[in-house]
Amino acid sequence: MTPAEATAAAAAAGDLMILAILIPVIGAFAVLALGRWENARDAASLVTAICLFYVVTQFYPIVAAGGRPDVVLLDMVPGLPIRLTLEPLGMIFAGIASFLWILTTLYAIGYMRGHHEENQTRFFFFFAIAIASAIGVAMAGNMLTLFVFYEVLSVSTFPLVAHHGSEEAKRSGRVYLGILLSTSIGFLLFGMIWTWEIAGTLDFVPGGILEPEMLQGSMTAILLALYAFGIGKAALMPFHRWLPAAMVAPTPVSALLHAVAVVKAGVFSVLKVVVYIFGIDLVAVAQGTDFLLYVAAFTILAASLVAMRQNNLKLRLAYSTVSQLSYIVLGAMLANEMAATGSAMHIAMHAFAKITLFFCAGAIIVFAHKTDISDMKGLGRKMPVTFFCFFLASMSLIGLPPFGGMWSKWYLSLGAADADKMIFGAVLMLSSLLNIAYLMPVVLYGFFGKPETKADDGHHDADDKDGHGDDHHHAPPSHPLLRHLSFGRAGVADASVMCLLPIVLTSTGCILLFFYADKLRNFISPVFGG
Amino acid sequence: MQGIVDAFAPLYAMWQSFEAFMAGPGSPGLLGYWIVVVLMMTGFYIVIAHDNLVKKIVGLNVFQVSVFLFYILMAKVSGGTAPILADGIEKYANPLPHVLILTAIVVGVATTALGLALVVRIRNAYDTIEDDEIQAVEEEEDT
Amino acid sequence: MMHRKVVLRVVSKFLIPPILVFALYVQFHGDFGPGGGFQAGVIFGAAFILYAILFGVETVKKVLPPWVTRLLLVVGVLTYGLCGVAGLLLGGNYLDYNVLAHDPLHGQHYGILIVEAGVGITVAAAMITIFNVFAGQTGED
Amino acid sequence: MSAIYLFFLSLPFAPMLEPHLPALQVVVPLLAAPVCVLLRDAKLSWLWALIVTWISFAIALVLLGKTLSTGLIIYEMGNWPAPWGIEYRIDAANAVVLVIVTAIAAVTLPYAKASVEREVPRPRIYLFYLMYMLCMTGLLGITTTADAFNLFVFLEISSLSSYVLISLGQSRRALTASYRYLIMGTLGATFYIIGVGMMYMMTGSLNMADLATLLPAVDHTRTVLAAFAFVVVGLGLKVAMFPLHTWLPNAYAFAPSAVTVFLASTATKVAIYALLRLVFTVFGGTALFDTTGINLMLIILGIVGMFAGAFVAIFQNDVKRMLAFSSVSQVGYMVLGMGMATAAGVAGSIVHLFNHAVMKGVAFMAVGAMFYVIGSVKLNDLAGIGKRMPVTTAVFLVSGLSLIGTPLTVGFISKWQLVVAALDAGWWYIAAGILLSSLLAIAYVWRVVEVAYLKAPPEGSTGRTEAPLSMLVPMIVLAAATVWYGIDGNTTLDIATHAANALMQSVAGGRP
Amino acid sequence: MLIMGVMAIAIARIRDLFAVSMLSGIFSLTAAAAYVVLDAVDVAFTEAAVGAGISTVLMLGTLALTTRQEKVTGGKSKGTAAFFVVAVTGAVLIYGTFDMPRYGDPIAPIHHHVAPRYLEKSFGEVGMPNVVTSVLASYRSFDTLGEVFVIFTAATGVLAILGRAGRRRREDEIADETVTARSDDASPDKDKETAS
Repeated sequence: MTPAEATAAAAAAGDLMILAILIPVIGAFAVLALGRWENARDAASLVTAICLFYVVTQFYPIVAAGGRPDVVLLDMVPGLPIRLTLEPLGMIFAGIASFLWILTTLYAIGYMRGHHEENQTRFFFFFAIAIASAIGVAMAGNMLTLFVFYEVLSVSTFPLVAHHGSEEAKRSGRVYLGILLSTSIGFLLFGMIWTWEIAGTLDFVPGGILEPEMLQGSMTAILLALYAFGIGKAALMPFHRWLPAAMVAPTPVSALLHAVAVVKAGVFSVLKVVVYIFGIDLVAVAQGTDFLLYVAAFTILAASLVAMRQNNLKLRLAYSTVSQLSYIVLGAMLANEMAATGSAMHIAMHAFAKITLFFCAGAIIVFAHKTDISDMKGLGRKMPVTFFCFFLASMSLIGLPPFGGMWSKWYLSLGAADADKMIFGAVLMLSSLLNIAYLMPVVLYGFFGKPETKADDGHHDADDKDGHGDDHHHAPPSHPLLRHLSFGRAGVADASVMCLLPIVLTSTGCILLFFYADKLRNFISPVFGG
Repeated sequence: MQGIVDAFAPLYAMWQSFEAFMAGPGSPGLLGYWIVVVLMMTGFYIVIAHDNLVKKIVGLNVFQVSVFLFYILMAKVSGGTAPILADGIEKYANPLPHVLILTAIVVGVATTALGLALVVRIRNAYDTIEDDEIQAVEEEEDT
Repeated sequence: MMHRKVVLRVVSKFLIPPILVFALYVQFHGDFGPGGGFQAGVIFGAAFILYAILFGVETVKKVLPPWVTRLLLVVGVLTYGLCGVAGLLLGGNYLDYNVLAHDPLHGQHYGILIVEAGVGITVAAAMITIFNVFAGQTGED
Repeated sequence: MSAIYLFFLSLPFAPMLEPHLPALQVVVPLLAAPVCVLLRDAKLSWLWALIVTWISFAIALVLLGKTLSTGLIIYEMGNWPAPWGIEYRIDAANAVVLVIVTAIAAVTLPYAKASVEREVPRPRIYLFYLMYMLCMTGLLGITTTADAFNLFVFLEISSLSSYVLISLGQSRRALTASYRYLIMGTLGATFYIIGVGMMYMMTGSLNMADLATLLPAVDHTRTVLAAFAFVVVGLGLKVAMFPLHTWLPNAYAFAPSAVTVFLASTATKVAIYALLRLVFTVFGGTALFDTTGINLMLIILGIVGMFAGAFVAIFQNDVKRMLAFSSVSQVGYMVLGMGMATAAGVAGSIVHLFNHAVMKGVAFMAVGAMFYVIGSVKLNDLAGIGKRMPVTTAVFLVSGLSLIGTPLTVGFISKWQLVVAALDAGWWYIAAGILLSSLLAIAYVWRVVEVAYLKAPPEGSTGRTEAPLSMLVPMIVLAAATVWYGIDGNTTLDIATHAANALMQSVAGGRP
Repeated sequence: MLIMGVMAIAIARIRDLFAVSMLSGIFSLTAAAAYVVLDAVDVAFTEAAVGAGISTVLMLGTLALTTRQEKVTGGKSKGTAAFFVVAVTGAVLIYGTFDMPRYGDPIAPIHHHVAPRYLEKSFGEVGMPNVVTSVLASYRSFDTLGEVFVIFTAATGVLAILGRAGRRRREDEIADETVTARSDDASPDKDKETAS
């Protein structure tokens, strides 16, 4: 596609963006309407996910050729419309979110049924709304629009987090929403209105809308801090507490939302702000912004250390996410082309790796009823596929070839070198070591640990004895289809196909990303290079 | 109507001497207002300091009547008469405050009537018309 | 039950008609001297209240049943209001009396007369209503 | 039916009546109200009130359209020219308030029918609607009049009728709440007339526009200063401005549901408008602004009210009371916007006037519906209400989010405008204060949400029991407005800016 | 006026509510006298009829229904706080008086802006010798309309609050209110609750 054609196509694609956001919304209501018929409802979810992904792929050639689909809806406040624009960063985010949604839906159907969750209709309803808002964040054409969808995302995920309705879920839900809303209203909105006050616009403009002469003294640093902390979804310390808290949610939520959609919406927003509101040049030269780098670096290391101490697998992964998100923030704050490219790539790399890890964690919960790592000794032999995929994803996260994670770390390190701040390169190295330290034990336990038959795992010993997770009283897959497809026969008792298929696909994705990283880089380079 | 006015003649004489004092040299000419302020504040004090619901309303009345007095005071013109046009009279009091106060008096009595009606109902519901006792009962209800 | 107040009752029987007359005088004399609808209404109402105090509320209610006072209440208010509407329909602004008659002065006169009548009726009815309600509360303690 | 027939019959007269709309706005409901006494029937008087309020609403809309296109409308009562007679002046500012009042009144009435039948003894229902109409008329009168004393008269009509309305609540505490409101309200009104008296004393006029031109000449006098203080305190009582808000929580908590909806959405709003009108239009041209530091005072009171109200709301167990305290907090925003004394700030105040009327209306309607169905609005009794009354609870959630100020709801638009105004004026800490106080709103709204959705319904509750449709539809309409004007804030902000400019015309030195 | 001052303080001090009511009536009467000497005959007339008459009757009626004696309470702190509020308010008022036109001063602004027209032209424009009536019923008749509605509101309001409907004698009321047959959905229990 030539640039001219792309421009023409982009003009035509404006309305398609509205459709892209509407599809999941419509899907959500279809789910609600079909709530009484389980199969139809779940099918609706799946169909919606596929439709959405199809629509999103339609944008790829346009954006790749330099087209920027743009549509302006009504003014929300005078001079500030709801506006959708799609550029490469958003394209990546939207693509990842919509693609992984398909897999997650598949996985969620298996998981929710396998786990006998209540209120499944509500679950799928809000899930779809959350995706709609994630797509909205991806396609936001100005800061206001981004903020709107960001908030909808926060609110719509609350019912998912507090899904179980237990005391713990309620407490976590409180922490979750409390932090996310507080930071976004207290800081992000404030920074945003301030920016509007200074610049008179909130559109995302390549090169940024804030000019150095508009900001005196430490204004840049203050504003940037308002954004960085205000976007609580980026989980910079000390506003990271919501992410571990969100782990009480059913695992598909943790997988897609708290490894991909929600958290990525956070770092994506940070990246967008740095690139399109400030402009990386401004951030690079501004005084006083360094401390944010240190905050990010501290978060990377501290969260990794905390992760090592977690025995609960999902919590460990959550802290790992906190740490990984700060890579992206760090890259954005380093403010040069290499680092920013690394950040953008890490959004994709981490998404695939982390969702795999969560899928695996979920599969272990459903089919082996294990949440604690110390209980997983020898489980790898029972669930080989799951644990193998876990291993692959871990490698990607650590940053070893031939996995996608390698490239993002590579660019981030280059960026640190470019910025003459090698200390952050060192931080990245150190954190990779920590990654190994907290991820590898799981794999090692799984494959080489000796299963403890009795001892410390109280009410779960029945599982270990008969070894048939899916035959156990509180976990038989209710659906006949699942029962047929699961390998509940011999010593191998891996998860059902419904769960395994997504796991395998995402972990394959981690590998593919290694080989197609260049394409990704070319795709986003216009954002930073010009 | 002159009859009524005449009935107040002794008072009127008193008033004239008082007026002479207020308007006289060395007097700020504001004494009337000051007295009114004291009256108002007495009424106001009754309203906020007393617990008895009827007394509050009496206080409100005193407060309002004093405010009316304030308006009427300002309408007065030395040497004028009531604003009923008659030949040969040049100076009249300002009629507007009178009109306003007529309205305000009505409002006052309306408020009093409603307030008292509420007091009767409160008495039936709580068996007391002392505010502090009612509050004590309500606090108990709250906890 | 009020045997011992014979004097009072007799005196008041003589007093009440003059009070009513006086009320009417005040009502229509308001243009020239002090007085007007409001004062007249109060006096009118007072006459009935006096009557009620001495002869009991029920007796008054026989003369003036509650529905009559209620009706008067509304009639009074509407007299005033609709007089304004009349001005409006006759081409003036709301409450413009000049248009009520060919001569503006006459118009004003009519207007004020009607309006004062409205005030008088309302006030008298209101006073009687309020008193009746209060007086009808007996026997609570 | 006959009313509809009459309506069509009167259509040919419409052009003739058109110049009289400002008067009709008040006169129609005023004269229609007593008719209820003649009807003496619950259903008929409801129907009558419904027709009248909708006609008023239509008039208000026409007036708003006219003022936006042609500007100021002046109407002289009895054809007496301004300082001598009483004058109605309608500009964008009061047209907006008229629309708010009549719209809320019109939407609340269908809702009121069922709830009033349950909460008010039947023989008194016709009086209820009588009072309702009188209250609305009083508010409309306050809004339209351009005469300082006439304002007092209508203030009293609305106050007296609202005392009665509140006292009709079921609980005996409605009586004491009403009584306390009566005492405070009368004190406020008396303070107000003391202030007006002083102004009159110094200028010889009662007409607001006239006062505005005359006051600057005497603005150095101590009398005018005292007058200013009394007017602000007097109206501040009606506004429920912190710390003069003590009457409000109980009055709202114990009044019949429909009354709470109506009063919460309109009464304080109209008082705010009156305060705006006097502070800016009447005193705007004087030097008092700078010498008294009134704006700083308002800002401080606004902020304190914002936080104190929200903070106390968190600890309430009765949802109605919680929302009442939230009203105190929200009034703080409006006072704050006023205190900024800039066009943007006042626009923020006015837009919040509208927005808060809508969202609080929704909230109280939802709570009223819960009360209708389960007979209590104590937090403990609302367990699992999200399952039992899904629509009502969803509607409550919308208004709750709006109270917090999340985007896509009207609360966000208000907050946006106020923060922009604060930053415009260079007060970033005020902007921060506004945002921080909305965090407190999260706390109290979420207490309800958790109970409603995450607690199991009590044993023996019977499945779904929604409120009747007549209550649901108005609720949903207002909730839709909450969302619609949250997305399209342009319309409301635009009108609010017009209104603010109209109010600020006489403000000294053409403040920005 | 000094008499009024004494009476006001007496009202504040005396605990017998009957005496207080009577005093407040006399207070109004004295105020009426003051209005007469201040040339406000209309107002005096009204105040005498209303303040001294109707209000007192209502107060006594209320007392008959409630209690005659005010309880002696030790609310010292409340008194102090109230005194403080009152003192501040009074101080503001007194402060405000200093720039007021002198009592009876014919050149005060109020006598020169709006009022002259009433006095000079009302006879030609309205045709009434009593200017107060002219202003009341014509120039500012809208105020008076409002006033009439205030009293109307009060009367109907008292009906709503105290009216027989829903009270102990509700049954008789229902008997003569044939139009408003009770519907079934309003539970009688709730009505009783309101009444008690």
